[in-house]
Amino acid sequence: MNPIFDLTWLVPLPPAVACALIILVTNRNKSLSSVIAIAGVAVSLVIGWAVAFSAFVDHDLAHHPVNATLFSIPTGLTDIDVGYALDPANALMLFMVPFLLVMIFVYARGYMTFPHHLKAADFPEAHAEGKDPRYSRFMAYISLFAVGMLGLVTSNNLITFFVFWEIMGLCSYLLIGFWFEKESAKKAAFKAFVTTRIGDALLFIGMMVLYIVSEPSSLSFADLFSEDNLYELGRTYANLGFREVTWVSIITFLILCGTIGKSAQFPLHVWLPDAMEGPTPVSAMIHAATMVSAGVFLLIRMYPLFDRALHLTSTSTYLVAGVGAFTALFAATIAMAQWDVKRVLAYSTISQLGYMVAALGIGAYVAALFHLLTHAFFKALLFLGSGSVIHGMEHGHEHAHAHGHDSGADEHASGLIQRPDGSLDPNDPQDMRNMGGLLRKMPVTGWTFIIGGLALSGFPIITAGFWSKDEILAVAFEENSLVFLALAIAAFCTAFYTMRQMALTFFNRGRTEAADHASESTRSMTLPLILISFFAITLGWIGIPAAFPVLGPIGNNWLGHFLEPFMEVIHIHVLHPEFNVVPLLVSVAVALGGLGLGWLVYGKGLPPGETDPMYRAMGPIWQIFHRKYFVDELYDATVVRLSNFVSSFCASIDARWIIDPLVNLVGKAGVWLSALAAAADHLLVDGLVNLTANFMRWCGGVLTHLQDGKVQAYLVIAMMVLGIWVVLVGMPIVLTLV
Amino acid sequence: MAEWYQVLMTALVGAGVPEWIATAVALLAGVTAIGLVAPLIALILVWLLRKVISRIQDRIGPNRVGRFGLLQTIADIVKLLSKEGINPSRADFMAYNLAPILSVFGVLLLFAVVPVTRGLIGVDINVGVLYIVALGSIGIMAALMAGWGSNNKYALLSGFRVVAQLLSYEIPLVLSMLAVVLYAGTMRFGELAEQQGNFLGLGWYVFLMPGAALIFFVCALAESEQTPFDLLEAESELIAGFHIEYSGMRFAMFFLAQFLGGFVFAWVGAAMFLGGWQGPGVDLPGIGGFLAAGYMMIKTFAIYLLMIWVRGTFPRLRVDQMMSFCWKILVPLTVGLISWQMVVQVLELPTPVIAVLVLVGNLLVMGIGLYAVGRAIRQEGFRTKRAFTPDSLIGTMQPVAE
Amino acid sequence: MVPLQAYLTLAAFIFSCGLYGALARRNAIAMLMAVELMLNAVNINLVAFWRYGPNRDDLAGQTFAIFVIAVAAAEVAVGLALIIAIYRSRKTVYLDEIDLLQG
Amino acid sequence: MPELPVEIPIPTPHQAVFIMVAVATGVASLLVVTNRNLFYSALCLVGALFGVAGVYVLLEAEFLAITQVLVYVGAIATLITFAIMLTRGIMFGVTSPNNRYMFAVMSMALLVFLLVAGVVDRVPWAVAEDLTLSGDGKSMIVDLGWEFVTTYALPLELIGLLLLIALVGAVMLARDDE
Repeated sequence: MNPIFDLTWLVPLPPAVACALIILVTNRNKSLSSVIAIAGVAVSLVIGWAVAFSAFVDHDLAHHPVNATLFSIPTGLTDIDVGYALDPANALMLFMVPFLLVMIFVYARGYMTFPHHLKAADFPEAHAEGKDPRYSRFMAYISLFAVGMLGLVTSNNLITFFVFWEIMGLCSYLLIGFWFEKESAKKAAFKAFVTTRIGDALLFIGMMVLYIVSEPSSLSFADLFSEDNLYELGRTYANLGFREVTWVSIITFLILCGTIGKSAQFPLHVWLPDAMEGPTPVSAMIHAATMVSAGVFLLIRMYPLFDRALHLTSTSTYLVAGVGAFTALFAATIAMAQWDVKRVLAYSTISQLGYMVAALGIGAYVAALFHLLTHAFFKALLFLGSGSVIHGMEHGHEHAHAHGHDSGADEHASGLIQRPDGSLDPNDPQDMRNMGGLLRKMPVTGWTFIIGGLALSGFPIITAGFWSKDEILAVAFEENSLVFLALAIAAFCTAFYTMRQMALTFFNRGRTEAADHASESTRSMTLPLILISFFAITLGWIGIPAAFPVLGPIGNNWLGHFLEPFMEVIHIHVLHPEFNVVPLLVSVAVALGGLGLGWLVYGKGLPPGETDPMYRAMGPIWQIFHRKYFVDELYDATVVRLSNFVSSFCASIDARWIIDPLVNLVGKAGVWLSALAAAADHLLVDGLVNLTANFMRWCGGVLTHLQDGKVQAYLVIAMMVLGIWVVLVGMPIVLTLV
Repeated sequence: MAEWYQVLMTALVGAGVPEWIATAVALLAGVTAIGLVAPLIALILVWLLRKVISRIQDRIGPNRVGRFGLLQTIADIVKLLSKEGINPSRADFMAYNLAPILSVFGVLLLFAVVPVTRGLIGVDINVGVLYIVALGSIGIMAALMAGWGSNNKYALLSGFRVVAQLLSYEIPLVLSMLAVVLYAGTMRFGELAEQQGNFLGLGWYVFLMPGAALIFFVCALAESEQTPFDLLEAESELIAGFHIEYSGMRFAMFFLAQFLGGFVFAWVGAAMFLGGWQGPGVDLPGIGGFLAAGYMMIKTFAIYLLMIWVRGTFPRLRVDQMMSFCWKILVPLTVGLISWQMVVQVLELPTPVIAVLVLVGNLLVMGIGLYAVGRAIRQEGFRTKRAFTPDSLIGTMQPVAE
Repeated sequence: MVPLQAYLTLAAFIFSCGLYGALARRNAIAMLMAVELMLNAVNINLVAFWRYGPNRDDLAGQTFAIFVIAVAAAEVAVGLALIIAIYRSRKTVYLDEIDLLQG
Repeated sequence: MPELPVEIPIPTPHQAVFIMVAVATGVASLLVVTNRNLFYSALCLVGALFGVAGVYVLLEAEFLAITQVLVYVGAIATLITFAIMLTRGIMFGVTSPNNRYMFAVMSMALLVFLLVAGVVDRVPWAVAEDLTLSGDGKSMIVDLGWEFVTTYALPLELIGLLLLIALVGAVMLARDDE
């Protein structure tokens, strides 16, 4: 085995050190803090890539994946071996995650300027520095976030996996609510936390069930995925009352719930769009590199179970495929009707995650992982690009107001413009209706964003997104035509809304002053964009199907060859989809068609004041899309209101009706009894005590004359006593000697 | 017992004298010899000191009484003895008068154990080295009594200083001597000298233990109250020290005690570190014994001359410097040295290796000690302060430009 | 040869002197000195018994004497420090005036 | 020579020396506790300690004698003298140097002496026949050293610790707080 693999456990360590260092030592120095945070992930990157590339060239790794124990936590019956694992799957993650983290960290260093919702007077120092007042804290949080993701990737058992999973949950809460002065951010953080908690709780139950029913009881991946254990899990049944179900189905369902929560699948997808309230680097982290990928990665990690379930009963994997495909389509339609530049991307993320989940549901393990990788890159690129756009817009806004358009600070509150296709805040730097023509103002951001957008929409041949999406579609075409159909439509929608976004943002002419005065972002923000865009194009070439005309033999499907031996080792059924020209053509068609339609509709731009052309065409359907199928409203009306009612009912029981009065009664009785006891104490006990004390004092007064404090008097007395003893006892003894 | 005693006893008993009378006579002879020789030595020492110091200070020194002023000391003694012995009023009679006697007594007792040649030692007791140290405390008592008995504040202060200084420096002194004792495995001066006889009588311990020898020398200076440790008679601070009130004969006795004290430490140093009477040719029949005695005296006087040299060149330490030098430099160094040597000797290595290791330890101690002293000097900043730099000197000599 | 009894009697005499001094002298330093005398008396006994005892190769007597000397040194150091401290605070070293413990 | 009723033995030199040393020591120790002047008491103590050292020499324990001089005269007596000087402000006074138990204690001490002397005189001590020492003094010192590092190693360490603690404690106690 390659000794470099032993370094795997070191990968999550540097950000942890950086986090501790920032919190404990350097939190006063913002610049130094960011340098430390970047250095932390950079070290992780170096180690991680060293490990990852060693793994890529090591043909033996697939057959003998690394599974090493660092230390053991003794539990009642078994030991939990905490350690690290390295196999082709997480080697790929180790290639992707640290790189994107470094890019995002570098980006964040430039991005975290003094935010607009704060008053300069409240934080004069931070304002003078031009940085966020909690800059260092942000760096510490994202470092901890990096720890969570890297640790999760390198975990060799489910329990540490879950620990790091929860660390990420915590960090997402802290980071989404990072600008907690904003009411919306506070709420979004709360919403994200609570929503993901539902999934996590179910996942935890799944873990417990898994621990109980697997033989031996363990949460180590190596133990869980042994042939015997998988066989047992598929063979034993649990009685659910109405029917008997194999354990593997129950467990996979519960694990899927965890993924649904974390990867924002329907119906727990509601937190993700709101999570846009966090700073953009956080959005990039959550959507691209870390948190939502973690959900998919959970599925990938636990895939042997799903595979087993797929070949036994198919119920839960149909569920997986169904959830994925539905979410993909569902979110893609919503994304078509959003105005917020980041919100479009958020729904796009949900949609793409749906792709991955659906892929896993139909058994396309390699394709899912492939899409996970490529998506991470181009989605990170898009998010960082959109952040750059927002930054440019904000800058332009300030610039516009600084030159002649200064109508006072209260212009911020100048009110929303009500429009049939959604209300518009003319100062909102994130609303696409306020943008336009930014390509000329921000060329680097623009071109990299377009590269990312084309990758997302699956522009044929040259982009990474095309290859991964095509592979999913190819499998789906063979396995399940319904899923294929849904995914194809979703792909069309994806291409459409991507073109809509690019057109509205970058082409034509600016629709506001801010857009006209926007300027390119700083080097530390554009540099990551350029670096990531390289991968957004090239990464697809690792997975070109071998049968693809012309290109296939060149690329030779490196990814497939890399992963397939490993899949056999962990007992996953390997699919070899026949090369079929139909899905390929469909894929090309929907991508080009969506882009084309989008260009037709939005290519001429959106004149100020004019409503969305699609709204004009579709009317209420568009409105449903725009309002996200009213899911939030539904939840408000049911879950939230119900829990509010239950809470207030319980509060009343507690405070007004039963418990408080009872407590008060007991309290009053206690006070009365105490008064009684005090009286007895005072009269009876004190009297006795004083009597004793007085007696003792009198005795002491008598005896004090014996003790005059003079040392020689004591000595004389001692000598005399000794003398008496000698005369009475000692002398007779001595005399016997004589 | 030393050989001379046996020789004398044999002779006396052979002549028919009863044994106990012979014993008494022999002992008395030894005592008398020491009691007479020591003051005579002191005469030479005083002359030597004055002459050498004068030379160091670019003077001629005593040159009137006798040839080269050789009789100057005798003249001084006569003067001192003929002076009035003053008893200060309200002085403590007993302490005042006992102190000078005790101080001479304490020094003379030391002469009993130092060797002249093989077989010519007052008493070669088996704890000779310890004896030297123990009897040093009589000097302390004497100084304390003098300081107290004089009923004089300066004298008392000086007495306190004596105690502090002598008690403090006794520790590194003992430990440096212990280094030799550890290596030699004996405290008998006779044996110590015998053991340094290898290499043609040049196997001196000073070559093996330069560090211990250096520390011993420094402590000997302190113990015999010589420059740079002559704080107890620092004229600028204490007028004259604990013997401020003494005059005439009693003063002479203190004087004597001090000179002999220095000399006896030189002697002990010569015996312990410079090989005693050992030297080339001491085993020759006939002249060997004389040669040995000559070597012994030459070495002793060499060390004493070194002391005089130090006396003539070194400035006096401040009292806090004196104490911190002892406790912060000498004591840790000697403790380290002793520990090192103990470890080395316990290891049961071959003898040459032990010797080399001991030498290494000593050199280390020397290095550290000298470095520490140098640093202390730099910190204290009592380097020679020039009133002007050479540059300014040149400047004054330049012709003024017209 | 001097008989053993002579040493023991001498020791007894010194011990009695020490006893008297320790109990009768008012000055704390004097008392300390008397205690030293008593310790020395004991030491004489220890060494005498060693010298006259049947087994002189067993050096327990001398060893104990040395221990006693060491303990005496410690005792004097602490005792005198105490006396100085008391003198500094109460301006007296007379034992019958040092009676803070008097009830 | 007519027979005397009581035979007065002629002392040997050794005995003569012992008598001298013993008388000197006894007188000195008596003076220690009777002298009114504390400083003289201390001087007498030095004398008495020297006497005890002499007794050790007579008992052929030279090492012990030298140790006695080194520790007692060199250190303890000096310390006591120091303490006397430091507290000299109240040394001379009209008050008696002895407390009110003086006579009782005196008689008690006398009694103790007589009692012990009587017992010493009467007890048939098991004195060895042959009183010569085997080996020379050096071997005895070596043996003593061995005893200290073998049989009495623990007590030796404890004594060292005790001395250290005593030193530190003494410094702490006697230090001027200003």
